[in-house]
Amino acid sequence: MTTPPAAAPAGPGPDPAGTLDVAWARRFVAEAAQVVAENRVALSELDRVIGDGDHGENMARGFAAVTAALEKAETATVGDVLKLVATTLMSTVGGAAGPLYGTAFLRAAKVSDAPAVDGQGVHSLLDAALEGVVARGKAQVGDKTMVDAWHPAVEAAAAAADAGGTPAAVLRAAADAAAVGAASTDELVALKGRASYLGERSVGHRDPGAASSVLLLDAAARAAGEA
Amino acid sequence: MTTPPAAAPAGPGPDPAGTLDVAWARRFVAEAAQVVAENRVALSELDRVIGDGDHGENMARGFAAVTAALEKAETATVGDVLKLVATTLMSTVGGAAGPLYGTAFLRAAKVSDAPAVDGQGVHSLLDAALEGVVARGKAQVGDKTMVDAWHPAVEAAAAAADAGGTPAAVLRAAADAAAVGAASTDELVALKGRASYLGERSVGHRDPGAASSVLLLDAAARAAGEA
Amino acid sequence: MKKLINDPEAVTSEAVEGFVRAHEDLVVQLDQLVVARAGGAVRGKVGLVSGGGSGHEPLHAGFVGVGMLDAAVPGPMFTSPTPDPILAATRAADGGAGVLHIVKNYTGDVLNFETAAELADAEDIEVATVVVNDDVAVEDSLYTAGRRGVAGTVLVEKIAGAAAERGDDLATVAAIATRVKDSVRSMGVALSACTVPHAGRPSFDLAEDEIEIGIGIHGEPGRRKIPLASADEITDLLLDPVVADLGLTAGESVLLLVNGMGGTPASELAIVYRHARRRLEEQGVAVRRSLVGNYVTSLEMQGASVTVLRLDDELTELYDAPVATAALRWNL
Amino acid sequence: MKKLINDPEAVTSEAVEGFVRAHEDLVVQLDQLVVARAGGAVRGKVGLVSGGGSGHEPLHAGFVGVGMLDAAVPGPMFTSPTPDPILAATRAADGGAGVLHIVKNYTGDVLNFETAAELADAEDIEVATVVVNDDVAVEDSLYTAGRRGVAGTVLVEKIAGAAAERGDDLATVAAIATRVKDSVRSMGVALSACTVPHAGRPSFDLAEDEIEIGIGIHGEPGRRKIPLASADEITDLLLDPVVADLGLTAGESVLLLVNGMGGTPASELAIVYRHARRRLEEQGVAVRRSLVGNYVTSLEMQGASVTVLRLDDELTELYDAPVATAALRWNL
Ligand SMILES: Nc1ncnc2c1ncn2[C@@H]1O[C@H](COP(=O)(O)OP(=O)(O)O)[C@@H](O)[C@H]1O
Ligand SMILES: Nc1ncnc2c1ncn2[C@@H]1O[C@H](COP(=O)(O)OP(=O)(O)O)[C@@H](O)[C@H]1O
Ligand SMILES: [Mg+2]
Ligand SMILES: [Mg+2]
Ligand SMILES: [Mg+2]
Ligand SMILES: [Mg+2]
Repeated sequence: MTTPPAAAPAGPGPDPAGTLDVAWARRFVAEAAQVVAENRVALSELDRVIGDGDHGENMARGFAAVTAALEKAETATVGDVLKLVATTLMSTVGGAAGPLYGTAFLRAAKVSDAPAVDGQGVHSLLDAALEGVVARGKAQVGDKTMVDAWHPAVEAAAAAADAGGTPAAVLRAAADAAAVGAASTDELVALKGRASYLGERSVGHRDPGAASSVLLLDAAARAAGEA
Repeated sequence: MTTPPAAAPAGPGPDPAGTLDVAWARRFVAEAAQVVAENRVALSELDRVIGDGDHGENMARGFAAVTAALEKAETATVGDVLKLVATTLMSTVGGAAGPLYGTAFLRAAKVSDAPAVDGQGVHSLLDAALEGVVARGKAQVGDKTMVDAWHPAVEAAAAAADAGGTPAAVLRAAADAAAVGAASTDELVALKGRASYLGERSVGHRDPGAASSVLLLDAAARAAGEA
Repeated sequence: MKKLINDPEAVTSEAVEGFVRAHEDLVVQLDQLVVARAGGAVRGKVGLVSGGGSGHEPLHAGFVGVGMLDAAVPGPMFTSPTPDPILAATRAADGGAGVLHIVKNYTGDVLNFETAAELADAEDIEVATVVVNDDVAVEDSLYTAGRRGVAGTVLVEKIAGAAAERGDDLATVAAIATRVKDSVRSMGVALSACTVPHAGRPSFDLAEDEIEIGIGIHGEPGRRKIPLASADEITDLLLDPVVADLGLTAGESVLLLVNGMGGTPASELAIVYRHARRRLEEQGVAVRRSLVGNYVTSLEMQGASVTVLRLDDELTELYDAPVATAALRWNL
Repeated sequence: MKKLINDPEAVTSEAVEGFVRAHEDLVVQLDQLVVARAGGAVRGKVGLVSGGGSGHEPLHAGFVGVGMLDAAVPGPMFTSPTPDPILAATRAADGGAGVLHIVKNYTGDVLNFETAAELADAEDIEVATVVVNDDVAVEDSLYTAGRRGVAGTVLVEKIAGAAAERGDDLATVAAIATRVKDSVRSMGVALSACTVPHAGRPSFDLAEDEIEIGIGIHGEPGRRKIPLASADEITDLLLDPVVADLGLTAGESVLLLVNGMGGTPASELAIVYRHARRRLEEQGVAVRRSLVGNYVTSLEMQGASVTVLRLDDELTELYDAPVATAALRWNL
C-alpha cells in the first residue's frame, strides 16, 4: 500500500482547554494507517525472523479496513472512533495481534466515550488498553511482547498526566517510553507468542508487536501535536 | 565405481590362426565393465540433457551384475559368455537400453556358439546384434539412437572382414566407425526414445546409447588387440 | 518465488473456491470463507468446527464431511481467522447438540476462537473447546505459550468426529477429543523453508547442508539447525522425544502418522515410516494403525513430522469408523 | 541435494518396504520388488498389472487393492523395471482369467513389458496390453516414440480395475482400458525440476523466472521454456491443447483431473482446478467428476498437469465403482 493517507477530515481545531476530540481520533487513525502501511514489509520481516512473518500484513490489512470503515461511519466521540477501530481490527487482523489490539481499543473506547479527553483521560485510555492486552494475552513485562512497549508507555503517561501535561504531551511521553520499551525486547527471551517456540534463539531480535505498538502510539502523539 | 577391473582370466593366448575364443569374451566383459563404470557419470549427463539422466546408472548396474554373474559361471564358448551378458543385462538394466542391449547380445550369442570366431564370424556377430536392436526398437539410421553407432560399425566390420582382416582388425574398424556414427548424432533431431520428446531441442547433443555403444565396441577391440 | 497462483492476496479465496468445486459432493462454501459439510448441520449431532491459518492443506477443509468436521474456517495464509467466520462456522455446524471447537495451540487461534465461542454463547449455542498441543519440540510450561498444535490435530478431528457421528453428547465428544490430545505427540523437521505468497521470500534461511529440527507448521524456524543426516538418523531425532514424552512402554499399541510438509516425495515419507515403525517395534510397541501422507502441511516445505498416538480399544474403533472427506475416506 | 533418504541406491527398496508396511491391510510385497494385492489373485477375475520407473508415487503401488490393480512393479528411479519382476507380478495377478498389462508409452517400459508378456505367454498366462499415451505435449506419429503416458494412466487403471472387479473377461477389460486411453489427454508444467537421488542434481535447469511447459514425468525437459505466468494463464496453456486434441464440444461430459507433480501445495492445485473447471464450463462442457491431488508425480518437482477424460455412462459408472487402495478409496 503506497497510496497517500486519507486527508485528515476538517474538524474543530485544537481545544484551547487542551483536550482531544473526535477529530483527533480520526486524524490518529489516518496517521496510523499510513505509518502501518509504510512499515508493512519491515514489520513482517521482524516477524519472519522470530515468528511467522505476517505481522505487517495483518496490521496493514486491519488498518486499511479501519480506514474504509471510518470513511462511511458517523462518529460523535473519541470512543465512537476507537470502538470502530476495535471491532474492525478484531474482524480483519486475525492472528494474535487482532484480538489483542481489538480488545485494547475496545477497552480504551469504553473509557473515552466523551466529547473531549484531557491529559488524565488520555492516561486512563492507555491504561485501559494495556489492561485489555493483558486480560487476553496474559503476558507480563519481560515476556517479549507488545506489553513491553505498552507498560512503560502507560507509566510515562501517568507521570506526564500527573504533572498536568496536555494530551499531546502525555501521548508524546507514552510514545517515547514505548520506543524504549520496544528496544528492550531485543535482548529478551520470548515467553509468549510464536517467538517463544524459539527459546534462546529469539534473543537479539525485536518483538514485532512491540514495534507496531510504538508506531500506533507515535501516530497518536503526532495526531495530537499537529492538531 | 572406481575399483580396478577384474584381472583378465588366465586363458589360452592369441590363436595363431587369428580367431577369438572364450577368453577374449571374458576379457571383453572385464574391459566393458571397467569403461562403463568409468563413464557412468558422463553417460548419465548426456542422458540428463536429452533424456532422463539414468543411462550411466543403468549400464553400470548392468555390467556390475554381468561381472558378478560371470565370476561364478562356467563358459565354454564366446556364445556362452554373450548369452550370460544378454540375460543379465535384460534382467538388471531396465529402461530402453536393457532390452535393446539384451536382445543384441542374445542374437550375437546365437551366431557365436563355437569355440573360436574368425574375422567373418566377428562381422556376423555384430550384424546379428544390430538386427536385434532394430527388431526390438524399430529405429532407423538417423533417428539419433544407438543404431547410428551400430549401423556404420557393422558396415565397417563387413568391409574389414571381406578384406581378410583379423578379428581384432574387424573390431577396431567397427569401433572406429561407431565413434564417427555416434558423433553424427550430435546434429540429429531425435525420432525415437525419450529424446524424441524434445523435438528440435535434441539437436546439439550426443545420444547416450550411441556413446555407450562406442565404449562397448572399443572394449571389444581392445580385448582382442591385447590378446 | 515461483507459484501456481494469480494474485498473492487471492490465494486463499481462490483455493477454497477450487477446493469446494472439486468436492461438491462433500462440502459447500458459506458466504464467508467457511467450508461446511454438504447438506447442512445434522440435527441432534454435536457439530465439529476447526480452523486456523491457511497453507496447511488438506487441514482443515479437507477433513469436512461425514464422520469428521462439520465446518472448517480457513484463515489468511498462516494467520488465524477472525471471530466472525468462526462464528458463522459454529452456527452452520450446530444441530442443536452443541459444537466442539478444535483449536491448535497458537495465541492467535486460541484468542480468536475464544472470542467466537463467547459470541456463540451469546446466541445460545453451547461450545466446548479442545486446544491441541502435540508438538514436543516446544516445552510445555505454564509460563510460555505452550506446545504447538501440529499433525496430531488430524487424529483429534477424526476420532472426535466419529464420536459425534455415533451420537455422543457434547461433553462426551469433548472428553474423547481431550483424551486423544493427551495421548498424541509429534515432532517435525524441515529440509527447506516455505514461501508465503504475499511475503515472496522463504520463511527462514537454511544452508545447502542444514536442516531445521523441531519446526512448527507456520514456517517458524525450529529449535535448532543441524547438518543434514540420513533419514534413519533424522527419524530417530523426531521419534525419540515423542516416545519419551508419551512415556511409551513395551506392550502398548499406537497409531503412527508420518506426515509430509507439502513438498516431500511420498517415497521419502515411506522411508521415514519404515524406520519409525521398526524402531517402535524394537521397543515392543505395536503399531496397530498407520497414516502416511500430506495431512498437515506448510505449503511447499520439504520435510516431515512423526506423530504417535497411544491407542486403546475405543480410540481404535473410533479411528476405524467410516469417514468421507476430501482427504480421509474409508468404510464409506 | 537434500532428501529424507539413507542410501541413494536403496531409495526404492526402502520406500517400497515402508509403503507395504504402512498398508498391510491392502498389499503384500513379493520376493522381487513387486507389490501385490493382499490375499493373492482373485480366482476367475482378470488381473491388472502396471509398473514403471519409481519416483511417481503413489503410481503404481498406491493403486494396488480392491477395484484397481492386482500388482504393481516399481522399477529403479525413473527407469522401467526389467522383465523378471513384471513376470512375477503377472503370475501373482493371474487368477486364471488372464492379465492386463497397463503400460505407459516409453520405449523402455514398452520393451520390458513386451518381453515379460512373451515369457508369461510361454507359461500359458494370457496377457493383453494397453499402452497409455495421453500426453499431448508430444506429437503422436508413426515415426516417433509417440506420446508419453502420464497422469491419464490412473484413470485407465481405475476404470479397467472396476471392469475386472465386476467380472468382465480379458478382452472386455482390455477394450474398456483402450477406450479410456483413447478418451484421455493430459499436459503438464514444471516450475522446478526434480533431483533423482543417485544423480544428485536437478534433471533440468530453469531460471528463477522460467517455467517448462509440456514436461514429462521423468524429469525430462518439456517442449519449451516460457516466462513465469499467472496460474490462470498457465492453466490455459495446459487445458487448451488437451481440449483441442480431444475435440471436445459443448454438451459433452468429462472428468477433470488436476495432478500435482509432488512438490506443489494443495492450494495451488485447487487454483488450477478452479480455472480449468471454469474454462470447461464456459465452453459448455460439464465436469461430472473431479480428482485433485498428487497421483502421478515426479519426486519433489513443483508443477501440475491437467487431464481431461471424456465420460460416457459406462465409464462414469466404472469410475464410481468401489475402490480400496492406498491412494484412491471410496464406496468401500
Ligand atoms: N500472549 C501475548 N500477549 C501479548 N502480546 C502478544 C501475545 N502473543 C503474541 N503477542 C504479540 O503479537 C505479536 C504477533 O502478532 P501477529 O504476527 O500479527 O500474530 P501471529 O503471531 O498470530 O502471527 C507479537 O509480536 C507480540 O507482540
Ligand atoms: N527405439 C530405439 N531404438 C534404438 N535405440 C533406442 C531406442 N530408444 C532408445 N534407444 C537408446 O536407448 C538410449 C537410452 O537408454 P536409457 O537411458 O538406459 O533408457 P531410458 O530412455 O528408458 O531411460 C538412447 O540414448 C538410445 O540410444
Ligand atoms: Mg505473525
Ligand atoms: Mg535414460
Ligand atoms: Mg500469523
Ligand atoms: Mg530411464
